Amino acid sequence: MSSLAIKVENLKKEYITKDSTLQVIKGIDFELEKGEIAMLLGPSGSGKTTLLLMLGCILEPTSGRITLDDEIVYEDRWILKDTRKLRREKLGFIFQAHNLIPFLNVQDNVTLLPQLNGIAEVEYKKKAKEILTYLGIEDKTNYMIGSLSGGQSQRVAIARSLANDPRIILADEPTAALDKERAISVMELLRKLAKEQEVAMIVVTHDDRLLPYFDSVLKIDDGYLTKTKASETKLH
Amino acid sequence: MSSLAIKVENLKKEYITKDSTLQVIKGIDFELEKGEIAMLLGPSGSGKTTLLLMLGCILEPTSGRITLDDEIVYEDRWILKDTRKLRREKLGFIFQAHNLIPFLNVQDNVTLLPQLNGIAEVEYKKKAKEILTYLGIEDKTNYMIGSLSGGQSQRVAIARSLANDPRIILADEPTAALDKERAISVMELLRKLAKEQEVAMIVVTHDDRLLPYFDSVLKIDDGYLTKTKASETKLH
Amino acid sequence: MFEDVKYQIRNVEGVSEAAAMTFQTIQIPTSLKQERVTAVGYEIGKIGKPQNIISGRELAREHYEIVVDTKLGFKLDDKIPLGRNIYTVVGITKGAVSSSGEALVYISLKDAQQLQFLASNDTIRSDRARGIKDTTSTIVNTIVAKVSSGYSPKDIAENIKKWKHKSAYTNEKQVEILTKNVIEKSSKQIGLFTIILIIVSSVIISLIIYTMTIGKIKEIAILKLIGMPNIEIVKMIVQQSLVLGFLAFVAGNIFANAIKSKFPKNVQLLPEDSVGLFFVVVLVSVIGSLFGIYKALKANPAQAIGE
Amino acid sequence: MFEDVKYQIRNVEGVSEAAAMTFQTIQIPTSLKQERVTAVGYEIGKIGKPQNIISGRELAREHYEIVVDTKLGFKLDDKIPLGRNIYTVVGITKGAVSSSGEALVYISLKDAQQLQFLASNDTIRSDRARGIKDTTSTIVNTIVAKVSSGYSPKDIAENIKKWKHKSAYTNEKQVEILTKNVIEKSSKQIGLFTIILIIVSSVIISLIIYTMTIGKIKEIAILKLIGMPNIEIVKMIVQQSLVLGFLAFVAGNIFANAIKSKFPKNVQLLPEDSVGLFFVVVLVSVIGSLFGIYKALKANPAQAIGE
Ligand SMILES: Nc1ncnc2c1ncn2[C@@H]1O[C@H](COP(=O)(O)OP(=O)(O)OP(=O)(O)O)[C@@H](O)[C@H]1O
Ligand SMILES: Nc1ncnc2c1ncn2[C@@H]1O[C@H](COP(=O)(O)OP(=O)(O)OP(=O)(O)O)[C@@H](O)[C@H]1O
Ligand SMILES: [Mg+2]
Ligand SMILES: [Mg+2]
Repeated sequence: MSSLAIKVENLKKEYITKDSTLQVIKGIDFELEKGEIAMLLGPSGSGKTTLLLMLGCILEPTSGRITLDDEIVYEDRWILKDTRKLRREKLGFIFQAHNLIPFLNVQDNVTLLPQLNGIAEVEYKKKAKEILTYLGIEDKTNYMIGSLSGGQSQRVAIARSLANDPRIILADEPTAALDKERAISVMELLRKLAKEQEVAMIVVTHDDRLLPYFDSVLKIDDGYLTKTKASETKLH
Repeated sequence: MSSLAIKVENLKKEYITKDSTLQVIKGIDFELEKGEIAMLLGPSGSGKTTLLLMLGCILEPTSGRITLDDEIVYEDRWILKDTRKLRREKLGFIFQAHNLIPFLNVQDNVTLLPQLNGIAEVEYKKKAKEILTYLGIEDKTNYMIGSLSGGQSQRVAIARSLANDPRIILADEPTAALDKERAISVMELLRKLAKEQEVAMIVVTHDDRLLPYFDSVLKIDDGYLTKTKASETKLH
Repeated sequence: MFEDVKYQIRNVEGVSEAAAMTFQTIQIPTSLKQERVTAVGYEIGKIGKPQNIISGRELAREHYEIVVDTKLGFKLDDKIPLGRNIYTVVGITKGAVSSSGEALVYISLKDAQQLQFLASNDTIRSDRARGIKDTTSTIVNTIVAKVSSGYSPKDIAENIKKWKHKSAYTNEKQVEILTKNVIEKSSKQIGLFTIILIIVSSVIISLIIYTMTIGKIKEIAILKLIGMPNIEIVKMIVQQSLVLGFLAFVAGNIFANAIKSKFPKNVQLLPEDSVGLFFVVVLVSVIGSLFGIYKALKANPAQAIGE
Repeated sequence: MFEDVKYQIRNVEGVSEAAAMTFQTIQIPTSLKQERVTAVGYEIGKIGKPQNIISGRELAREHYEIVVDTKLGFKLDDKIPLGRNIYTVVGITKGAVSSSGEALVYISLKDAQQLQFLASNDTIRSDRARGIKDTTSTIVNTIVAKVSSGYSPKDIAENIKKWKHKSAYTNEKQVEILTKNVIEKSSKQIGLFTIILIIVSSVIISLIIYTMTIGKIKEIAILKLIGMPNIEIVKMIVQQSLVLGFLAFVAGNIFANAIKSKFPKNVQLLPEDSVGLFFVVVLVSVIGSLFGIYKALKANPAQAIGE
C-alpha cells in the first residue's frame, strides 16, 4: 500500500453542448499523499468544481486515469463498478450548495451515512455531537434544515462530510458563507483531521487568508494544473 | 420627497418554533440615503439574512416600522398591499443561493423582470448584454443555468438584480463564490451604479477586503445594529 | 289483444292515423357471425318506414321481405334465415342504427309478431330449460300516431293520456322516446360510466398538473420573490393545463376513431359528442389546475432563499 | 310445455329427484317503496327450499305464502300484495340475496308461474302499449336434479346433455350457475368496471408516487451523491407506495361499508373480497411505484451540486 491517496494522470474533460465543445480540463497530472491538505485555486469557470466531481466519481471524465486509495477507479472508463460504495465509505463532500436533506433534522443529516455504514448508534451519535459542538451549532441539533442560517447549514454540511470517517475529503468553498473567525476554525479542524487521521483533502477556496492551513496549492488555469508547496506559494 | 431610501424603526423579529422562541432582531433603527452603499456585517446566525428578507417584504417582522422610498410598507403589519409590485419595480435581490430559473437560459433569466415591467425588447436586451459583458459572462448568454459554474451563476444573479433598474438592492454575499479580482470588479460595478443612479444598497459580506467600496457599515450583533461610516471603521 | 289500443287511439279526435310498431333485439346471421340487431316491425304503408334507403326499396309485401342497414354487409336479394323463414333483402339503408348502436333491420309488423311469438315459444323455451336467461329477444311494442293538421299534438297527447290511461307522446318526442326506451337502461350505465370517467380524468389531470406545479415550486417561489404577480403564475399553470387537456382531447379523438370499428357494438361518434367533449375537457383542465394553483399561491417566496 | 323436461330428466338413470324452479325479478311493496327482489319459485317439499330461516318456517301450502329476507323489513304474518293476490309472510331468512345483490323471496312454483303469467299478460302488456320496455320481470326457469348415491353427477350431466340437447350442471355447479346466469350480463359489466377502476387507480397511485418522487428528486440526488445504494432508495419509494396503498385500502373499506346500506341494491361485501382487494392494492402499489423508481434511478447525483 503506497502513501498516495489520490493520483491523477492525463485527466481530460470536455463538455459537449449542442453548438460547441468546451475543453475544460485539458490534461492534468498530480498526486496527493495521505494526510495532505491541498488548496485548489483558479478563476471562476476554470474547472475546479468539474475536477472535484470527477474525483468524487460523480462526473465521468473524457479520458485519463484516476487512482483513489491505491485503487484505479477510472481509466478511460469507469473501472470501479460500485462508485457509490466508494463514496459512502471513503469520501466526504462539502459542496457550494450544501445539499442537506430538508426533511431531516440536523442530527439525522449528519448521521445518515454512518447509520447506512452500520456504525453503532451510540457511537455515531457521540461523534455527531462532538463535531457539531466544535462547529458551534450543537444548539441546533434538533432543528430542521430550513430554519438554519446560511453559515449554519454550511457547517452542518461540513459535519456531515466528516461523520463517516472519510479517507478523502473534497470541499468546494466550505467557508464561503462563514465569517473569518469561523472560517479559520473550520480550517483548523480540517487540518487537525488531515494530520491525525491521515485524511487527504482538496479544498476549493478564494480566501487567500487561509493559505497557512494548507500543505500544497493546486492551481488550475486554462485547463492545466500546477502544484506547488503552500509554504513556497505567493498568491498575487 | 426625502433623500432617504430605507428607514427602519424599532424593528423586531422572533422566530417561534414548537419548543422555543428565538429573538433574532431585538429592536433596530437605521437609515440609508439614496445612493448609499452599506456593508452588513455580523456573525453567522446573527440575523443578516433575516433583516434583508424583512426589508424585501418577503418575511413579516414581529413589530416595528419599515419605510422604503418614502413609503411606509410595514408598521406592525403590512401597510403596503401589493408588495410584489414593489419588489418587481423597485427592488433587486442577490441571494446566497442564487435562485435562477433553471429552465430558462441566462438571457431570459436576466430579462424576465424588465419584460414583465413592460420595457421594450430592444432596450432590455441591450441592457442585459451590457451587464453580462461587464461581468465577463457574455459568452454564456444562451447557456442554460445548469451548465454554469458557481461563480458564473452568481454573476447571472447579479445581472438579474440590476436589470430592472431597482431603487434598492439587497445582496446576501454576492461575491462569496468569486475570486478576489472578480469580487472587486463586482463591487466596483455596484458602487458605480449606486452613485450614478442613486441606488441604495445593503450588501452582506464576510470579506473585509471589500470595505473600501462601501460608504457605511451596519454591524449586527446579539439582535442589535450599529451603523458607522466605512472610512472610520476598523474591522477586527 | 293489445293491438286494440291502436284502434282506440285512431278514434281520438284529431288523430288521422295510428299504427302499431314493434322493436325487438334479434340475432341475424351475417357472413362472419351472429350479429345483434334491432328489428323494427311496421305496418307497410303506415308510419314508421325505413329512412335513408340507399339502394333497393322499402317493404312492399307483408311477408319475408327485409330492409337492412349497409353496416351488416348484405347485398340486395341476399337471403337471410330468421326464425323459421327465409327473408329476402329488398332494401339497404345507411346509418340506421339504434341509439345503443345496433344496426336496424325493418320487417313487416306481421313478420315481427311472428318472430316474437316464435321467440317466446321456441327459442326462449329451450333456453329457459337450460337455465339460461333469455337475452336475445327484448321486445318493445308501441303505437305511433299521426295528428291531423289543425290539431295540436300536445292536446291530443293529453287527451289520450287522460282517457286511456296510456302515456302518449307527441310527434317530435316519438322517435326520441322509441329509441330512448330501448336503451334506457344501457344509457343509464353509459351515463354512470361517463360521470365516473370524467371524475377520474379530472383527478388524473389534477394530479398531473399538481405534479408539474410541485416540481416547479422552487421556481415559482423565485418568481414570487422577484415580484411576478400571482395572475401571471396562475396563467402559466392554466395554460399548461389547457395544453395538456387539448393534447389529451386530440389523442382521445384519434384513438376513439381508430378503435371504434373494433367495438362489439356499432358506436356512433357524432361531431356534437366531440364538441361536448371539448368543453368537458376545457372545464376539467381548468378544474384540474385548481389544486396546482392553490399550491402555487401558497408557495412562500422565502422558500427560494433557504437551502 | 317446458315442465315436461323435468319428467324426462327424472327418467335419466341415476337421477333420483328432479324439480322445476323459477327465478324472476319482481317488485315488492315494502314500507318505503317498491323494492326489486328475485322471486324464487320452488316445488314445496322438493329441492330448492329457503336456507337460513331465522324465524317462521318454510312454505307449507301451495298458495299465497311467502318467505322473505330480513333485509326487506317484513315481520311474520305481514301481508304483501303480489299480482292479484295477497301473500302472507310465513318465514324470514337472513342473508338470502342473489349475487347481483337483490334480496330473495320464496314462493311456491305454482304461485310463481301464475305471477309470470300475470306479468306477461297484464303488466307487460300495458307497459308495452306505452312503448316502455318491460324491465320488471325477468324469468329464469330451470330444472334442478338430485343424483342418487352411487352415480357420478358429472356422468349424468353428460348424459342429459347428449340425450336431451340440454345443458346439465352438476350439483355443485348448480347454485352457482343459477345465480350466475341471472347476473351474467351485469357481472360482465361489473368485471369491466372493476378492470377499468383497477387500471385507473393504478394510474392514480403511479401519478401520486411519481409526484412524490419528483418532488424529492433533489434529495434523492443528494442521497446518491453521498453514496446511498439504489436498493435503499427503491425501498423507500416502495414503502411509501405501500403505506399509501394500505391507507387507501383501509379508507376504501370503511367508505364501502359506510355507504353500502345506501346502495340501490343490496351489495354483499364478503371478507374474501377484502382479502382479494388487499392483494390487488399491494400489486397496484408496487406497480404504481415503478415510474417513480425509474425516475429516481435516473436522477443524476451531479444534479445535487448545480443550482
Ligand atoms: N424559519 C426559521 N425558523 C426558526 N429559526 C430560524 C428560521 N430562519 C432563521 N432562523 C434562525 O435565526 C437566526 C438568524 O438567521 P439568519 O439566516 O438571519 O442568519 P445570518 O445572519 O444570515 O447568518 P449567516 O451568515 O450564517 O447566513 C439563526 O440562528 C437561524 O437558526
Ligand atoms: N453541464 C455542463 N455543460 C456545459 N458546460 C458546463 C457544464 N458544467 C460546467 N460547464 C462549464 O465548464 C466550465 C467549468 O465549470 P466549473 O463549475 O468546473 O468551474 P469552477 O472552476 O468551479 O468555477 P467557479 O469558481 O465559478 O465555481 C464553466 O465555463 C462552465 O460553464
Ligand atoms: Mg465551482
Ligand atoms: Mg445568511
